Amino acid sequence: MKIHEYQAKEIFSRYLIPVTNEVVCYTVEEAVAAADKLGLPVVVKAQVLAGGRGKAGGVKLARTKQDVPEMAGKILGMDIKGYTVEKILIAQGVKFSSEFYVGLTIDRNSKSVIFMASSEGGVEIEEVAKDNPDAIHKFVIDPDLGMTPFLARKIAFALFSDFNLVKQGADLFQKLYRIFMDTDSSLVEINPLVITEEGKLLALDGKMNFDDNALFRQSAIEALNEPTEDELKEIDAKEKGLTYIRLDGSIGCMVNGAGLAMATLDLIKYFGGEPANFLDIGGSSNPQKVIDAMNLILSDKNVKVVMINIFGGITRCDDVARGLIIALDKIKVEVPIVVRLSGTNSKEGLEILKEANLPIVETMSQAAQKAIELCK
Amino acid sequence: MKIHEYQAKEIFSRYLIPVTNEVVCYTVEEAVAAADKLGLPVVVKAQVLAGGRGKAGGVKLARTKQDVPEMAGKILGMDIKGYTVEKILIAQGVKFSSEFYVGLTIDRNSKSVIFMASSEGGVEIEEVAKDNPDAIHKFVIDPDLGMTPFLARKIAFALFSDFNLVKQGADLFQKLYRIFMDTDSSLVEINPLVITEEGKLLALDGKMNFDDNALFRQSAIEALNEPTEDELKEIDAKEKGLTYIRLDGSIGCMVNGAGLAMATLDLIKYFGGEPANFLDIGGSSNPQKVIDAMNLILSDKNVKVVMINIFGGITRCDDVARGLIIALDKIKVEVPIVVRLSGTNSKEGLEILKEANLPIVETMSQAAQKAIELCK
Amino acid sequence: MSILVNQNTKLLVQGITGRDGSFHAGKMKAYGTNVVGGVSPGKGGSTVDGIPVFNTVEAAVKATGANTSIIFVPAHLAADAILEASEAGIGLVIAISEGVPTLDMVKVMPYLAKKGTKLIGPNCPGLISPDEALVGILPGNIFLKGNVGLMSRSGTLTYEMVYQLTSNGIGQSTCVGIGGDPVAGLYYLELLQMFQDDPETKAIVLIGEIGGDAEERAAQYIQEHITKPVVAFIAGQSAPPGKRMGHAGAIISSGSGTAEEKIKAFEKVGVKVAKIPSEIPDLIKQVME
Amino acid sequence: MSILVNQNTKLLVQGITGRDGSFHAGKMKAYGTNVVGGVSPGKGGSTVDGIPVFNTVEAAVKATGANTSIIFVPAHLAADAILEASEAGIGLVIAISEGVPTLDMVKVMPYLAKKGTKLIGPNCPGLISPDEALVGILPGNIFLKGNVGLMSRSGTLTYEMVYQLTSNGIGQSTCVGIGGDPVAGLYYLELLQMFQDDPETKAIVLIGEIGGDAEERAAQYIQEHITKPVVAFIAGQSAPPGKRMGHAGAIISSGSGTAEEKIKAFEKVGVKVAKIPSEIPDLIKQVME
Repeated sequence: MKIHEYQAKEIFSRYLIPVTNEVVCYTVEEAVAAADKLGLPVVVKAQVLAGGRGKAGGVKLARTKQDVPEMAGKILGMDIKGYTVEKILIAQGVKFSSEFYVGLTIDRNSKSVIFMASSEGGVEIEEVAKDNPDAIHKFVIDPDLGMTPFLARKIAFALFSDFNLVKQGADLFQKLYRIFMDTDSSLVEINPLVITEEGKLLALDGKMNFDDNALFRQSAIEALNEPTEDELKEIDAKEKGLTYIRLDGSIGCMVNGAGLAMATLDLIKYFGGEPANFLDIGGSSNPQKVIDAMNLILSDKNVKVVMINIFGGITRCDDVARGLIIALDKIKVEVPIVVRLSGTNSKEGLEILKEANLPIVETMSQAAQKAIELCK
Repeated sequence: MKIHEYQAKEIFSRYLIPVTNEVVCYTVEEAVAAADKLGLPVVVKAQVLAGGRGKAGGVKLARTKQDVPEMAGKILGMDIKGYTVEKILIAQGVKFSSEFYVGLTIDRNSKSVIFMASSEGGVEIEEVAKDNPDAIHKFVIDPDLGMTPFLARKIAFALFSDFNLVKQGADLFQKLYRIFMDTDSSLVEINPLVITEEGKLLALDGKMNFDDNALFRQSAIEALNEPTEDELKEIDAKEKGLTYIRLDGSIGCMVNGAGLAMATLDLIKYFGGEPANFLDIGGSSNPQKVIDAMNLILSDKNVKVVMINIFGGITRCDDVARGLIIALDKIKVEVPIVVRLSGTNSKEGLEILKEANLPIVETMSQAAQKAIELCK
Repeated sequence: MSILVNQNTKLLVQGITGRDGSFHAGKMKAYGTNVVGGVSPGKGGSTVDGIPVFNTVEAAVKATGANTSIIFVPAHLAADAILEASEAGIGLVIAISEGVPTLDMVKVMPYLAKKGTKLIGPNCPGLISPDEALVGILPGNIFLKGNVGLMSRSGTLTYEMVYQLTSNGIGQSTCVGIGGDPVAGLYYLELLQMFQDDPETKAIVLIGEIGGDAEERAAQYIQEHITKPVVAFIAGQSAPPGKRMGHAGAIISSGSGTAEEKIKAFEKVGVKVAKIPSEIPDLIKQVME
Repeated sequence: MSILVNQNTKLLVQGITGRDGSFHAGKMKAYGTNVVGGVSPGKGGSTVDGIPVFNTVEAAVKATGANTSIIFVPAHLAADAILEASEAGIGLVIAISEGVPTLDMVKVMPYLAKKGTKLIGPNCPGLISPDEALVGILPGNIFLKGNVGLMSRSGTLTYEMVYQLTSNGIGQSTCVGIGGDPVAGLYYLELLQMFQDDPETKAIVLIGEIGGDAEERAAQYIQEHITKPVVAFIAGQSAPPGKRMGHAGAIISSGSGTAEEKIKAFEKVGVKVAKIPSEIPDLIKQVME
């Protein structure tokens, strides 16, 4: 789960990390009022849950009184990577000398939280990682110790030479780690972290992502969620035990297991087709799931054929078959269906499907090819 | 640092551990009113910072209306191990089936927090430890894991057979550990923990001691401190960098280092004398300390002679000597003084003392014997 | 021989009274796995499918001598269940539970290292040494005893691969589903080494996914330490960037962790990579000659 | 030979710019200890008594190859300083700081175990191998090189004992002040074993205190593992029950941890116990014959 920059900075503030003075605005009028209050210059920043706002023209510096309504008007309603800008942040312009990057995330290799810091802040950190990997300092945090004062100091010494900044940094990094742990984050970033004219560290931007598996214990974070329509569909699916991601093709897919689902999409592409969705019906054998899954697939009007690829482990094939029969009975399915069923109770499952006169193939490859054929 | 039973139970309550309904009272009138409110029977309990209240007659069950003022009157003002009872607890009488002991403390051997549990609650746990050590279950808590749910359950299964009690117990034990860690405790005890008629666990009594070294970060706990006059003297001494404990003899002692101070007392006793105090002037070499120490010793009117035993490590002998000269200049010392000085800068120190015409001996044993002699 | 589980495995099922736990306890027992006990707090003294149930792992280990444990408890209790098994001296823990918070696993790992406990999962289908022991939710009937060691980040895709192998008469020494979570137990490197050291294993199949750099690291490890032939497959070749594909692991962001990069890394060190699952049997036959 | 510190010791002083740190850094250097550097955040680049100061232990280790560190920082920062030394690869840490919260030490211990770092203290005077290295606040002039290993929970009492030994011409291999805190690093058992294994040490002096059961455990350990002669002294024989005597350790409560019990435990296993400090030299002479 992602949240907006202003929400991340509100959390930072609660932990006493200094952030820019700023106001969230939904209209041009609000933006003008905010700029009046904060004083010029201000930065107008699109608040969308997508990266690369700057490149897309979603961040502008307003120097004059006229700039504010003009820029706010331009950015509000703008489309950035499929997200419509519905709110903007009016942030006080700050004079600063240097820009740093600091961030926390999970490191799969050390199986720990890792702190990343770079004096090359202000740009996409992925680009720094590619062009100049040595410019990113990485510190693995021992899970038993957490962010100790000495580690925080060590990081700060790696970034700053002025001891006054080192002290501020060490304090800030410890707070940032506490935020990460307290909120079950998967990513916490400040980019850029700047040194103001007064010699103070300040978070100019903020980013936080969260572990979806931990939201059950993070109700305050979950309350910040603003899913898009596509995401709402995905969330709705998730509540039904399904993982659904809409894609652009015409072959609807119903598969059990993420890996097999991915391999199914790969196979469809390999044989020249275009999948309409990723849909993992997961590891249980509830007939209702198949009905929900079929409804979900057919809600996409691009779907011209449905390919069902089930390999039974925890999911029993007979349950899938039974669910399918019930589903087809309840929903009017006007597109052809290709079914491939193997694994636990596959015999019983195939038996059931045969009775219902559904087209059955033996292998994944056959299923994909058949689906592509039926699509034409 | 110790706190009263009612204070410990207030902390328990804050962590949602069930405790008896009870009221702290300072007068008989308050006690009667409290009993009226709670309903009979009530238990009248002396609140003093000493163990063995029950044996001393400081805990009584009041069954009738008349019992309450009588017992409250008797207990208020009572002396228990040198402590005057200034407040009593009027606690609602509770019917219960079994009594358990649970407690947390520091285990020096495993260098961890240890959880102790016994189904032989209600009595002094030290006696259980002596008579039936197997009746006490001990669980070392991994500092990195803390009190995990599974460990709390394991402890609860060791005490209870009813799963409903196991669940209550596991929950309670986790809370108790959190209290221990959050407050820098050195001891947290519930004795007895009982099962009420309704099948609920309830803390009938509570005890908490705290790590003096951690009080600097436990202001809420420190605020509960109620030192006796002797302890105030000790605290005052501590603030001056001295550790002072008043004893009953007549030989005032000024020593640097706790071990050497103890050995000095031992030596005085060994040669037939009685020390008036334990006084460790600690590991620094500030002349003011010697003055403070001398004042402290002489504030005890039983002191007939002062024995100074300094072995210089971090404490420099010349500083001690200089402090002594200044002290003797400022304070009218009417009792004889025996001085023994060795270690860092002892030559310089002895030089200074010689000039001031102070009696000097060479060894600890000589000093002790000389002091005893001067005492007669 | 085989790796990790075999006829000496004495299995405990944590969460045995739950829906999945009881179902698969029965399935594993039916397969021939030595399921010696189950754990379910408050249900101690009862039985499930003839398997005795205990209140704590410690009691179960004491009574049964269990050396392996499989975990079916709900996700928010899984970390505690893993720790309980480790503390009780279980040497190998398989965590099936799906949806375990990542930071729970981060906190568990140092303790397992300290106790020397091996973990597989969470969010994994378990493992099987055909005809010896099935410890997981895999469909036993599709496996065939033989000489191919298999490891995979995906569940059903593993079955698909095994099905292809078995259909072609190629048996398996041990098949391990390592799960797709960001922080998990045994991974490619450890398993590659175990297969390398296992005399029964003649060739290795590695099934990867997009996301992370575990496959790239595996490729490097193979070059440095593995002399047995390895064949690979990477799922997610067609996945659009930035989309999360069910497994926490399977997410591509800004040009790292793509299938293309992983395939390149394997091919660079001489590991053959199947384009589609059905190519695996042929590749295995080639390398085993 | 000697134990723990010797001519190969390369010492770092954490908190070198403080009052005690700078004073004793100079004293240790004057004694001949190889003090290679100091640590004081924000003071990196300066020097104290000619000793270079660094901002972090890591930087200091990198520049100097330090293998031992002594800690003089204020009590509430001591645990972090110990961890910093351990993390930087220091093998032996001596914590002089007094008044460290007990739970800070509880949390530090598992990390030291994991990293294999030896700790002495906190709240201890340090240790000395006469004529080789002084790492602590002990007055170097009272020690004499020789064959008696000494360990003590007390500071000044140790000096007293050493003074008695030296005055009687009995030298020491290494003298270790282990400190009196409830949770501390190396204790009797580990040091007994080290002295047992040290060819230079011919006899051992153990100075104990009332409180806890460390002396009783030491007695048992001596019986089982130590063949060299041991002589003991217990301070606090006259202490009234329930009184705290300065050291957190020195408290007697309800009949356990008394001097009487400890003396009995030692005598039971054949360890001679001095009644008063001045008996120690004679006892040592007896056992060394």
